[in-house]
Amino acid sequence: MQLIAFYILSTVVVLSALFVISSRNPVHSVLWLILSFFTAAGLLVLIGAEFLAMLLVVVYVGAVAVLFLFVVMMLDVDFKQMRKGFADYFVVGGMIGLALLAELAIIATAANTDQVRNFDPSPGADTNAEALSNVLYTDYLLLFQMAGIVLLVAMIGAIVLTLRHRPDVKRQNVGDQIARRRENAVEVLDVNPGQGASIRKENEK
Amino acid sequence: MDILNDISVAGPEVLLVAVGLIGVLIGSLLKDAFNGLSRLLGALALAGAAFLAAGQSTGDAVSAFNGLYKITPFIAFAKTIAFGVAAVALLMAGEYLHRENMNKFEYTLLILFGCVGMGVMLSANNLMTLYLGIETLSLSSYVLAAFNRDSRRSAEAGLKYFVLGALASGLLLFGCSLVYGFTGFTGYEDIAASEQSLGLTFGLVLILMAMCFKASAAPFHVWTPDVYEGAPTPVVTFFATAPKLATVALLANTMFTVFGVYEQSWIIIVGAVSAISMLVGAFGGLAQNNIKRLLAYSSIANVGYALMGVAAGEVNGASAVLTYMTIYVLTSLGLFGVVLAMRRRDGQVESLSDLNGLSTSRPGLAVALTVLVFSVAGIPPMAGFFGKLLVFEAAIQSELYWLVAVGVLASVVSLGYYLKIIWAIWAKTTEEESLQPADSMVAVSIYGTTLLAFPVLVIWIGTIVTLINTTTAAG
Amino acid sequence: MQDVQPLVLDYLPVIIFFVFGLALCLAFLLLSAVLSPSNPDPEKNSAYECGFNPFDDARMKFDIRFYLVAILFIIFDLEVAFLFPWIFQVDAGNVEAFWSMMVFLGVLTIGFIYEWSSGALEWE
Amino acid sequence: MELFLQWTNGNPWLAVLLAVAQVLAFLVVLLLSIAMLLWMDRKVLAASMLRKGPNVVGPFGLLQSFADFGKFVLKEIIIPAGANKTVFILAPIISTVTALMAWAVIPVAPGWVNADLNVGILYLFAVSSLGVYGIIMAGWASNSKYPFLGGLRSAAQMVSYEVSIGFILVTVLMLAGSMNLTDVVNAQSGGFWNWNIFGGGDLILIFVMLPMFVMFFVSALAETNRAPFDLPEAESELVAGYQVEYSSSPFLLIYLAEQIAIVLMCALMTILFLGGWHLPFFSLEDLGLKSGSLISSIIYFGSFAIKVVFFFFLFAIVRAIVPRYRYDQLMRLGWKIFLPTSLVAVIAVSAYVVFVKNGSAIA
Repeated sequence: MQLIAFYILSTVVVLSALFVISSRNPVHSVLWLILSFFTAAGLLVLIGAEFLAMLLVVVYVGAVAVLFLFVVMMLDVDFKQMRKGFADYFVVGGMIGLALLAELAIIATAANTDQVRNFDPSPGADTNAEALSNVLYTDYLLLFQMAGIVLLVAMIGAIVLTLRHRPDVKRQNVGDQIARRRENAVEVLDVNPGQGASIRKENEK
Repeated sequence: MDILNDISVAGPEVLLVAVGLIGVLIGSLLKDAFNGLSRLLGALALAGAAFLAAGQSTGDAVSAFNGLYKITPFIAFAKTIAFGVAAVALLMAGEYLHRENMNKFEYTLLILFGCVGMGVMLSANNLMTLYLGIETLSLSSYVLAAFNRDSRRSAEAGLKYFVLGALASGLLLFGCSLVYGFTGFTGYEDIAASEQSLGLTFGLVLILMAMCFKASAAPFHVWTPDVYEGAPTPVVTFFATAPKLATVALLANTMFTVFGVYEQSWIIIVGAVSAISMLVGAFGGLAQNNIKRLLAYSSIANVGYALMGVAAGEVNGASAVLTYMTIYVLTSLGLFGVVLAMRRRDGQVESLSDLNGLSTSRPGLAVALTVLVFSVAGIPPMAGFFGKLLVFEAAIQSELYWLVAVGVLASVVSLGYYLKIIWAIWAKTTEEESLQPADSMVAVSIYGTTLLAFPVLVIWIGTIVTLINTTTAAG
Repeated sequence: MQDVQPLVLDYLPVIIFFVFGLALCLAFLLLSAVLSPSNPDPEKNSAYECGFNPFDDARMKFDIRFYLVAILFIIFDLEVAFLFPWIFQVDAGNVEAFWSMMVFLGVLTIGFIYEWSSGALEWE
Repeated sequence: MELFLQWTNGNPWLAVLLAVAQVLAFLVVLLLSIAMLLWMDRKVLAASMLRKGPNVVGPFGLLQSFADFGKFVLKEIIIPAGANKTVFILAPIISTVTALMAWAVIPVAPGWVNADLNVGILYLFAVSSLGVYGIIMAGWASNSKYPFLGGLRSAAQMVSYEVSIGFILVTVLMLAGSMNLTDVVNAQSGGFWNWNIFGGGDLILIFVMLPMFVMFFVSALAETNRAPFDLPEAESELVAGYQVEYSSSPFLLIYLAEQIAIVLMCALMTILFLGGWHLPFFSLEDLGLKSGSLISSIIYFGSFAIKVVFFFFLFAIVRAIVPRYRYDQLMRLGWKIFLPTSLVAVIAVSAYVVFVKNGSAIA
């Protein structure tokens, strides 16, 4: 049963990955990509790494692919134009792809399947997540903190590259709004009938 | 305490991270007022890190963080040079950034965090550490390449670098996963101790490919000329020096320590990459008129020479690679200083013809450039010649005669474009106004590196060689 | 079925949910397709606009701020992803893991302060 | 599933059949309750406006939702000429399927849960983050200005509040020490003082958890695009946002998905903060009822349902009384107030659990 599930899922992964590169509409490509992420998560569940499976969905499907979708939907890229050069590169790209595929095939035949079968998704703990948490924050402290640095660099980079201030926009300043008192907003004047009121300039400051 | 020991072992990186974080905080508070100051702070931090690394380069190999991190004299020396050079490159950027409206403290921060990544990847003792280090460096580099976001060329450079860099990272991960899958380990010692298998070899090749990409060795060099041309010149100054040395040292170190046992599988590949790089760099540069593109090809060729030392193996090549790269990045610093100094009243220029008549308009710069070009071309008695001599010697010791032949051929061919520069400086005249005087920091580094490259300081090379020999022998 | 790990078996209801959800949607759509009339005309099928045809394609270039929000979201989402397994260590009272996370959060809080002061969090 | 396997003496096919039947029963109850809750929503809104609300179809108008259903299904499906047909139809399907799938892990009474995952919360977090797809895809596929703008807004909005939802989830999980929803509920057993909203047994934490609950409630409103955060469909500016071009059953599906997601959020708040199925003052086991017996399960389920309905009532009343936010205010609330506050809460709760509850030394 599990083997059948594996073959179904991996077929879907491979097929949807193929559709990612072959579909004409980039939005469809992203949708296929999402499908392949999903099935990859299914594969992770099959080997018992459910925590990783969920993270894959949370991070890749829930966040990264949303950004992808944003970009391909909102950017006005002329994809027909982009595809024109495709044929030129196809030969070289295809050859590299074939070479990688051949390598994979060779490796797959050389793989030691016994080692793979004895794989334990959650060594020393009940669940995958606990096994991960037992080592991530202490034994792999360096990697964990480096991940933090990478995220920080990503933040700085994103802001440096994309943030532009528009000078012509009125912004709301909540502090000012709350600090505003009746005295500096309203002035009560005694107006004599028939004379009207004139605004005194010195009060305008 | 365990953790204190770890922190002291990783002292240079910890210092950089700490200063980087403080820099982010100060930058958030002071905003634009911090822009100029940040570079000073950054350079001080880098100098401090270089100092700390230098202190480690005479000691024994130590590992920290549960064996994820390891420092050997070889690595400590590479770090010293890389951090030191990065500090100079950072200081050189100042006036340029100011003029081109890119004066932001984020520049310093990205360089600092990039250097953290550089340090971590160099001292990685585990494939995961390696990957995170490389990613930190790359991520900062992508942003730096596109730092001038109002310029189409800069944005294009950033994008190209990013897309191809992501591909290389993918290859690296693929390679790492193969190695992990077939050995069951990610730690270097464990991998080195496990038995060789086909999957491991393929993983090794993929990792090697990714590193060649990061070091811009041919045939993975295609991004280099475009990025060098498009990215802001101070950024290229950084790219061409510190990370260049770091990646070549990383490649050498990974091959020597992790895969040293399987030398037979990679020597021929590294040799081939070295030969192709030298040829591509030599022939590709001939047609270039843009000085930055020309230097890009020159750097490809130079990585090729350095890889010759890697192909020679640890025993013969280790110190040669480091010496060669040290001399090369110092010379590069000067060369890019000249590019930074190529400025007319209406802005930077970077065409070869803009050097015409330099000998009459700015004789000091002309002499300096000549010395630097001779050095990078490997003409005796400049420093670059001795570097080349060392790697050739190492290759001969390892009986890689064909590689040496290719190296000599490439050297001769590349003389073509180096001489083109010399010809433009000394023999041609121009109607255009002369170049503006170089900024103070740039001038200092140009003349400083010129002095280093000049044979007056032949003793200097002697010292360096002995220093590297002793340190690598200790490792 | 015997060779299936119990953990994987836990996910079977999820699949059943998926199948039923899909079936429900298709049933609704099919029901309408069969039962409802279909007489399209150009006016009915045109995009909703204020009485005239749209001048150009509705999909336009958009404010880069939306991308920035998406990127910042990814970063914080990853931060949360690191927090999830951490709860086990908190529950077990692992001090080392606690401080380790505090440093991590500290780094990202500094990033957050930077974001705030650079105005990336302001919508204008 | 293991239980089913036991019942059927290990016959896998029968066990699967039982699982299918269970899911089916669950879905029928869920959809019927949603129909009723919809009616309630409209009644509450009507009452707040001094109207009568639906009162024609069935007794008290109870069958109004079914009448609406019939009407939707009988309408013509209009697909705009410029639309991308596949994505246009796919969008409502994705919305509905993902909204329904999230329910797979919700425990409604002791042992009454379809999929008792170890990482239940993470599953919910993952699946609920998919809700954004239906909306972006609907907005984009329509190829019309208003849906496009609405979809864009909605995506940025949902994404902004998801971060603080994540942090708040972590605070709750730390109190339970598990990511399994049943464990989270059982950690709150005993009485209302053990509910997470009151600090989960440590009364001092009420100062953290009560604000967290309020923030979760507000974030849930934003996440489900409900008033006062219904900017994506703000009719005064965007007509109806991403759903402008939808009609007939595709529209029905979008609407249904929204309601399912809202009720899901109510159930989630019940589980995370209000002790799930637990009764406020005592447990049925104390009264001598055998745990796991049908009668106790039904009572627990009733308790769960009452809490859910209470939250749904809050959702409805908020719609009636709170004016709509402006977009920049909404983003500021999410990024500048909720995010830092929930981050501080995570640190506070974790420090409490590590140093006070566990009594670990500082270093």
